[in-house]
Amino acid sequence: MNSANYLYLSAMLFTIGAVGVVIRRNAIVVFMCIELMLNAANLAFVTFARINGTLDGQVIAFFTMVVAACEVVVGLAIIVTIFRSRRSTSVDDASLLKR
Amino acid sequence: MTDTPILQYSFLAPILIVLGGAVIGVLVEAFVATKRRASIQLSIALFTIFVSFISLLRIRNLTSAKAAFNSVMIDGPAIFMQGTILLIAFFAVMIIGDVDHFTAQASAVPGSEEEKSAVQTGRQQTEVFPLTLFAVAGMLLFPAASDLITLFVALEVLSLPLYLMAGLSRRRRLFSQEAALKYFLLGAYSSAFFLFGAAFLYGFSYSVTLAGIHAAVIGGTANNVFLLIGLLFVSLGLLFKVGAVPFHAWTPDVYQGAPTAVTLMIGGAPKLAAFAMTMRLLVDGLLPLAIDWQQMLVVLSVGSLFIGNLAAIAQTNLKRMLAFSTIAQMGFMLIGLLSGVSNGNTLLAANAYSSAMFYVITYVLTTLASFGVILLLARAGFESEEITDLAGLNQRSPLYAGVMAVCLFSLAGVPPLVGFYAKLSVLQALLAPGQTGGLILAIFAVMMSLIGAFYYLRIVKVMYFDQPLTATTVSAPQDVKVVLTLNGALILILGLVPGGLMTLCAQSIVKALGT
Amino acid sequence: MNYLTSLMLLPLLGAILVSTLPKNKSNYAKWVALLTSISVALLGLLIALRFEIDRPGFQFVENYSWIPSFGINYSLGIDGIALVLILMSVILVPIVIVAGWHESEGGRWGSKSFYVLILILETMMIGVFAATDVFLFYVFFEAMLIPVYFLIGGYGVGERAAAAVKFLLYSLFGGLLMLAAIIGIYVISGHQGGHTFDIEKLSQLTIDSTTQNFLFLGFFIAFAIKAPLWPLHTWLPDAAKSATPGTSVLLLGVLDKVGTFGMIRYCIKLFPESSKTFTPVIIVLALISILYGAFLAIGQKDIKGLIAFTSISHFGFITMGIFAMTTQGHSGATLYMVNHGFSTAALFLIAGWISARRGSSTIADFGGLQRVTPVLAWTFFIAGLSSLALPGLSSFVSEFLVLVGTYTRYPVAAVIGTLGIVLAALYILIPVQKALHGPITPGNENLPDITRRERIAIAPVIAVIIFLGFYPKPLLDVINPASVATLTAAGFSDPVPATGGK
Amino acid sequence: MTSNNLVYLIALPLFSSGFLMILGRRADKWGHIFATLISASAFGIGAFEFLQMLARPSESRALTQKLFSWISVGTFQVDASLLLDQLSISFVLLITGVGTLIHIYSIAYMSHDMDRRRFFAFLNFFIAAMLLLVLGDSYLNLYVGWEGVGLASYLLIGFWNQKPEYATAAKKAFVANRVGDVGLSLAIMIAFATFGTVSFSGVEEKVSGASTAALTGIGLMLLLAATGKSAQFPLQSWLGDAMAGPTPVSALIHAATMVTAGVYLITRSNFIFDNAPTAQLCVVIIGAITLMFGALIGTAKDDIKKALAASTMSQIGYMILATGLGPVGYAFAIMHLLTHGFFKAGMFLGAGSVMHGMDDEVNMRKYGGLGKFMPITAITFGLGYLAIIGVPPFAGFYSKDKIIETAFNAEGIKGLFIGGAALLGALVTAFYMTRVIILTFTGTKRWDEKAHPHESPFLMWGPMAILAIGSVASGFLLSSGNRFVSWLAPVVNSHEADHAEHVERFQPVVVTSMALVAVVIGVAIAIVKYRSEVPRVAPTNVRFFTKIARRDLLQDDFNEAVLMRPGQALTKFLVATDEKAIDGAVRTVGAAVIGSSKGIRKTQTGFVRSYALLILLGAFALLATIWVVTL
Repeated sequence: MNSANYLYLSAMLFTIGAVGVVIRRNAIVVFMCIELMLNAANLAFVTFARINGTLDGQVIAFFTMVVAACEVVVGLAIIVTIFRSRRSTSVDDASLLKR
Repeated sequence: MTDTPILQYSFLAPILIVLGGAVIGVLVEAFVATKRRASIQLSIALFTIFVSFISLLRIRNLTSAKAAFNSVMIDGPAIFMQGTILLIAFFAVMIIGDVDHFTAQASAVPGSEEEKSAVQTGRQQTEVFPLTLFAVAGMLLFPAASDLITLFVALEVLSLPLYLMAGLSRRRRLFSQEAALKYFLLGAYSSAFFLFGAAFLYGFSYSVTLAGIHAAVIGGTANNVFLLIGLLFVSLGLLFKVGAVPFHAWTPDVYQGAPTAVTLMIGGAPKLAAFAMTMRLLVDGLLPLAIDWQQMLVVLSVGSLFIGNLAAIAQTNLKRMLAFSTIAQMGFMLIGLLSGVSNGNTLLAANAYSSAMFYVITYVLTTLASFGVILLLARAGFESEEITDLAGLNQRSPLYAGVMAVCLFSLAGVPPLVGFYAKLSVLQALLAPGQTGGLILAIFAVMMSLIGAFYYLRIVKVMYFDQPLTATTVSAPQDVKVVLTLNGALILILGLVPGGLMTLCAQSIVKALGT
Repeated sequence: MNYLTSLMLLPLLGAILVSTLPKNKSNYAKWVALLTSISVALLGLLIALRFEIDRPGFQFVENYSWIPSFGINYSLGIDGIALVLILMSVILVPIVIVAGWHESEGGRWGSKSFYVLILILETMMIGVFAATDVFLFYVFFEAMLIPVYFLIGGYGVGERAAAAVKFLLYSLFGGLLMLAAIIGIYVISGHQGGHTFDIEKLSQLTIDSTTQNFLFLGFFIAFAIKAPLWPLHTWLPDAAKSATPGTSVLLLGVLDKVGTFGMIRYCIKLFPESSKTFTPVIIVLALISILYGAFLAIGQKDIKGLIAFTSISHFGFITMGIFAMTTQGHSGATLYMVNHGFSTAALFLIAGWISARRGSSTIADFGGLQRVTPVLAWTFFIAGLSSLALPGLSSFVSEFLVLVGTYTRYPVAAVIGTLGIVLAALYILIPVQKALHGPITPGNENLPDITRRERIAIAPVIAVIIFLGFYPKPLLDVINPASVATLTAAGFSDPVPATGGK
Repeated sequence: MTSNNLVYLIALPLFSSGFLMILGRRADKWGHIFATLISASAFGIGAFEFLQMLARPSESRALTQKLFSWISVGTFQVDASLLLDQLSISFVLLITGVGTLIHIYSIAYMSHDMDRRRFFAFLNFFIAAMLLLVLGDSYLNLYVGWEGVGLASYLLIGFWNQKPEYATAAKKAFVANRVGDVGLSLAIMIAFATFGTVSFSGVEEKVSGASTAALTGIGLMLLLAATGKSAQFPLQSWLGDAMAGPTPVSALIHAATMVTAGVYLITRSNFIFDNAPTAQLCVVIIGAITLMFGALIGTAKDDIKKALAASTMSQIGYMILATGLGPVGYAFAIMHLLTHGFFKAGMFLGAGSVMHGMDDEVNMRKYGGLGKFMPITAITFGLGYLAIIGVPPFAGFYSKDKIIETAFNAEGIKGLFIGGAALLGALVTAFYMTRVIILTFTGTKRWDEKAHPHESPFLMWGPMAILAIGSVASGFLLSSGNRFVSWLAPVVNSHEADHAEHVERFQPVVVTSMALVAVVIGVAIAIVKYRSEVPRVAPTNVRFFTKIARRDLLQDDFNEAVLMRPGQALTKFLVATDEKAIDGAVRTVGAAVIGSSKGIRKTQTGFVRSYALLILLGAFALLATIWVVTL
C-alpha cells in the first residue's frame, strides 16, 4: 500500500480535529479533537519514519503519547474544575472574558 | 550499540537543578505541614533558581556544545537567554512570593464551604511554586533545544504548568478558571499544529535535528509543500506563545482572568523563551527559507502592531490593556527578527537578531515591574485590574507610581528609558538594509507606537493627575519593594547606559552565527 | 574642566538635593532650587565669557563614547547660536523660580517635586542645545517632555491633564518621525564609512535627493511641532493656558526654541539640498503662522491663550528668517529666539501675577488696572511693546533683521510678513486697552500692586529687553560667525545689493 | 565734522523720562519742573549748536556723532549715530523750543491732574524720540525715533485712558501709524536690498546706480510712512480722534512736531524722490487731496480742537504737496512747517486756554463772545489766525504763498490742478478759521450759567504770547533774502535745480494777489454766514455735504466697512477654524482611532471556539501568503 495514503489519512484526521475544535461546544469533545490532531501528527511521524526507514519518527510518536497523556491530566483537571463550578462543560458558557 | 549515553550533565545542570527543585517542591507539598509550606516552598524555589544560575555561570564560556545526543545545544544565545530567564524568574518568584494571591484549594468549588474553611484554617496549598519551577525548566530547555522532539517536550513542559496556574486565582475564580480553560484549549490546539508541522518538517528532511533540517533545505530537492506546511505550523506553535496576531486571541482573556501573579509569569519569561526558540528555529533551521518566513513575519508584525495598539486604546481593564500592549510590543520584536534577513550579510543579520533579543529582554523587564505594581495594588483585599484602580496612585505610593511611570514611559518608547533603545535598535535594524519596504514598515511601526504612547500615557495621567478612589496606602514586603525598585531603576539605568546589555546581546548572537 | 557637563550636572545635583529635603519644609526646596539655578546662571555667564568669538567650530568640546555598539557618543560643544540659547535658558530659570515662588503650592503635589522637575528640565534644556551628537540631542529632545508633562499636568490650572497629554502626544508624534529620520541618516552613515551620530560627520554625507527629502521632513515636522508652525500648533494654546506661568515661560521661551534651533542646526546643516527644495513651502507656512497667529491672538478671550498665539506669530517670523538663508535672516532669527524668550517671559509672568490676583485669566475680567496696579500694568505694557517689536526694545532688532534678511531673497514674503507688524499692534494694544485702560472693572478695585519679590523677578527681564534693544551687539557678535558658518557649509551666500554694495 | 554733544540732546530728556517713571509718586512734587528744565536745557544745547553751525561755512555745517555699532550682521551694518545738519537743526530748535514752551504751559494746564508727573515724563520721552527721529543718520535710526514718537503719541492721547473712547483713540492712532511704519520698514528693506546700506549718506551716494523701479518703490513706501505719521490721506483718520489727549499734547505733537515728521522724511529723502518722478507725483497728489480733505472737514466741525486738527491735516497737506514739487519745494515745505509750528501750536494752546476757562467745554457752539473775558487768549489766537489764513505780513503768508506759487509753476497741467487746489484750500482755510474765531471770541455768549470764563494764568499765556510773536515774525525772518532756502540748499541739493530752467507760469505777484483774493472771499463768506445768531445745538437739517463733513467725510465709516468689520469677521472665522477645523482634524483622527479600536475589540468575542477559528484561518491565510510568494 502506498504510504502516501497514510499521509492523506493523517491530514484528514488533522483537519477533522482542527475543524472539530472550532465547531464543537462540549469541552471534552473539543479536547478529544485536539487529541485527534496529535494523533494525526503521530501518524504522520510514523509514516515518514516508515518511508525513510529510520526510527526517529517512531520514537517521537512515543514521546508524543507521553506528552499527550500529561496534557490529558492537566486538561481534564481544568475541565472538571470548570464543570464543578458551572455545572456545564460547554466552552461557549465560559465567555465572561471578552472585548 | 552498547555505548553508554553521554548526557554531559554539566551542560544540562541548570535545567536539571530546576527540575529537581520542582520535584522537591512537590514532595514538600505532600509531606510538610500546611502552615510552614509557603515559606519553605518560596525558599526552595529561590534557592533552586539561584543554584541553577551558578551552575549556568560555570558553563558560560561554551560557544557551541551539544549535550544529550545533540538534542540540546548549549551556545551563546542559549546561555545568555537561560541566564536572563533565570534572573527574570528569580525576580518573578520574589514578587509573587505571597501565596495570598492564589486559591487555597484549587479543586474546591468557588464559593463553597470547603473553600471557605480552607481559607479560614489556612490550609493553603502552595503548588504554585513547584509548578513555576517546572515551567522555568521548560523555558530553560526551550532556547537550548536543537531537535524537534526536545522542542516539543520543552514547549509542553513550559506550557502545562502555566495552564494550571492560570486557574489558581483566589479571587474571581470563575474568571480564573475560564482563563485556564481558554489558555489550555488554545495552547493544546496550537501544540497540535506545532506537532503536525514538526511531522512534516521531518517528512521533508528525514531529520529531527535543526541542523539536519537546515542541510536538507539547502539540498532543496525534496518536497516543498511539506517544508512550507512544516515551517508554517511549527512557527505557529511558537508564535502562539509569543502572542502574535492572529494567534493572539488568548492573550487578553488569559492576562485578565489569570491571577496577576500568574499573568506576570505568563507575560514575562515565556516570551523570552518563545522568542529564543523562534529565532533558533527560523535562523538555525530554516534560514534558507528566509524569504518565505520573512514575508510571514511581516504580515504577523503588521497585524500585531495594528490590532494590539488599536485594541488597547479602548480598554478599561488594565491587565487586558497590557495584554494588547504585549501583542503590539511583540509585533515590534518580530520586526527585529525579520530584519535579519539580508542576503547573507552576517553583520546586518547579527545586528537585527541582537536588536530583537534586546527588545524582548527589555520588554520582559518592563512587564515584570508593571505587573508587579499591579500585583501590589491587589493586596488591599480585591483584585486590582481596572485602570481606575490606579487613580491617584502617586498620592498613595509615590515609589510604586514612579516605578509604574518609568515602565509606561519605557513601553511608550520615551528616552532615556530602555524601551526607547529597544525601539531604536529594532528600527535601525529594519532600515539598515536600505529597502523601501523597510522604510514603509518603519513609518507604520512608528505611527503605531504613537497610538501606543497614547494609552500608556493615559495610565500615567490616571496615576498622577486623577484623584485616588481610596486613601489606603500600598504596603509591600520589604523584599518585594526592593525588587520592584531595583527593577524600575534597571529600566532607567539601562536607559542611560544601554551599551552593556546591547553588547551582551550582540556577542551572544555573533557567537551563534559563528562569525 | 568640562564646563558644559558641569553646567548640566549642577542643576541635576540640585534636583537630587531638593528631593532629599524634608517634605514639610517647602521653603528649603525653594531656596535650594533658587541658589542652584543662580549658580548655574553664573556658570553659564562664565562660559560665555570664556567663549572665543572668532574661533570657528564648536567650543568647549567634550567627547566620550556612550553606546559603542551604535557609535553613539556623549559629545557636547557649543557654537554661538547654542551659547546664546543656553544663556537665555539658564537666566530664565532663576527668574521663573523667583517669579513663581508660590506657583508650586497650587499643584497636586508638594513644592519639592516642582523644583525637582524644574531643575531636571534645566539640565535637559542645556543638554539639548549643547549636544553635538544627533542621538544625544534626540534623547534630550524627547526626555525633556517628561518633566514638562508633569509640570503642566501637576501644577497647572483648568484642563491641565488633558493639555499635558495633548502636548506630550503631539511632541511624541514629531519625535517618532524624527527618530525614524535619525535612524535613516545613521544607516546611511553606515554605508559611507562607518556608523556615526556625530553632527559634523553626518553633514559630510552625500545623500541622494529623494532620501534627503524624506529625512529632512522627518526632522522638520518634529521641529515644526515644537516651534510650533501652522498647522501643527494646536497643542500650544492649550498647554499655555493650562500650565503655570513659570512653566509656560520655559515651555514657550526655551522648549519651543529647540524647534527653531533644530531647524538651523539639523535641518539645514544636514540636508542643505532639501532645505532648498522645501524652502518655498516652509516660507509660506511661516507666513501663514505669522498672520494666522496674529489673527487668532486678536480673537482670544484668555490672556494666556493670547500670548500663546502671539508666540505662534513670532515663531513664524523666526522660521521665515531661518529659511530665508541669509546671514541677516539667520542671525535675526537666532536673536529673535533670545528676545522672544525674554519678552514672552515677561508677558507670561505678569499675566500670571495679574490672573492670580484676579482669580481669572479672561481678559474681560480685567479693566482699569493701570489705576489699580500701576507698576504691574506698566511692566506688562513694556513687555507688550517688546512683543510688538517696538524699536528700542529687543525684539525690534531681531524682527527687522529677519524681515530684511528675507526681503533680500524673498521680497514678496517679506512684504506679506510686514503685515504682521500691523497685526502685532492690534493684538497687543487691544488687550492692553481692555485690561489696563478704561474704567476699573468691579471686583478689581483692591488688587494689590507688584510685590518686592515680583519686582526682583521682572526687573532683570525688563532690563534685558531694553538693553538688547539698544545694544544687541554682544549677542550678534557671538551669533554671526555661527550663522555665517551654517550658511557657508550649506552652500548659501547672501544676495548682493543691486547697486553692487561693498 | 564730528561732535560729541549731540547725544545729550536725546539722552537728557530720555533719562529724565525714565527717571520720572521709575521714581513714581516720589517725584510728584518736582517732576514737572525737572522735566521742563531738561527740555529747556535741550533747547539750550540746540541753540548752542545752532550758533556754532552759523559760524561755520555752509558746506561744513553738518555734524555727525557715532555712538556705537548698533546692528552688524554680514553686510547689514547700522551704527547708532547722529547727524546734525541744517535740516535737523531747524527741527531741533522747533522741537525743543516749542516743546519747552509747552512744558511751561502744561505746568499750569495740568496742575490739577494727579498724574502730572507722568504727563511730563511722557512729554520728555516724546522730545527724546522726536529728536532721535530728526537726528538719526540712517533710516533705521530714524525708524526708532519714528516709532518712539508714535508710542509717545499713543501714551499721551490715551493719557486719560480711563475713558474708553480715549483709550480707543490712542489705539487707533497707534495702529494707523503702524500701517505707515510698515511703509517705512519696507522702504528700508528695499533700500538695503538695492544699496546695501541704509544710512542717508550711503544711500545718497549710490542713488544714481539704482533702478527707477527700486527708487519708486522706496519713494512710495516712504510716502506711505509719511501718510501714517502726518495724517495724510488715506491714513488721516486718527488725527481727529487724537484730540482726546490733553491740549498741550495736541499742540506739541499733533500740530507742531510729530505730525510733520512725514514732511521731514520726504525732505530728508530728497535724493530718492528727485530720482523717482512717479513717487514724487504721488506725493503731490496725496498732499493736494489731503489739504482739501482737511479743509473741508474743518468747515463742519463744532469741536474747537477737531476743527484745529482738521486744519493741521490740511496745512500738512500743503507741506507734503510742496515736498513733492522737487528741489524748490523742500525749503518752502520746511518753512511752512516751522511757521505752522508757531501759529498752530499757539492756536492750540489758545484753545486749551479757552477750555481751561470754560470747564473743558470744547463745543464752539457753546462759546461766543469770549474775547472780552480772555483778551490775551483772544489776541494770541487772533495773531495765529491771521498767520494761518495767510494775511501779510504774518508768518503763514510767506510760507503758504510760496507753496501756492511753486505749485502753480509745476510743469504741465499738473501745475494748474495743484495750484488750483492749493488756492481753493487757502479760501476754505480762511473760511473755517474765521468761523472758529467768530464762534469763539465774538458774538453773543452761548455758554451755560455755570461757566465762569476767565483768563488763564501767566504760565499759560506766556508761552502763548511767545508763540504769537513767532506767528507774526517767523515768516518774514525766514524768507527775507531767501535766507531759509539757501540755508537748506546743501541738504536738499537745490543748487543745480536753481539754475535749471523752469517755466514761470505766473509771476509771483499774480499768485499772491490770487491768494489774497481767495482769503478775502473765504473770510467774507464766513462773516456773512455766522454774522447772525448761532444755534447752541448743531442743526440737523443741513445739506448732505455738511453731514458727511461732520462725519469726517466718512473716513471712519469707510475704514470700518472696509477694514475693521472684515477684519473682525476674519478673526472670528479663523478662531472657529482653529477650533473646529485644525484642532478638529486632530481630534477627528483621535476619535477615528478610538472608534476603530472599539470595532477591533468586538473581534474579541470571548468564545474560545472563535479564537480557535482565528488560529485556523490565520494559519491558512499565512499558508496562502507564503504560497503566493514562493510561486
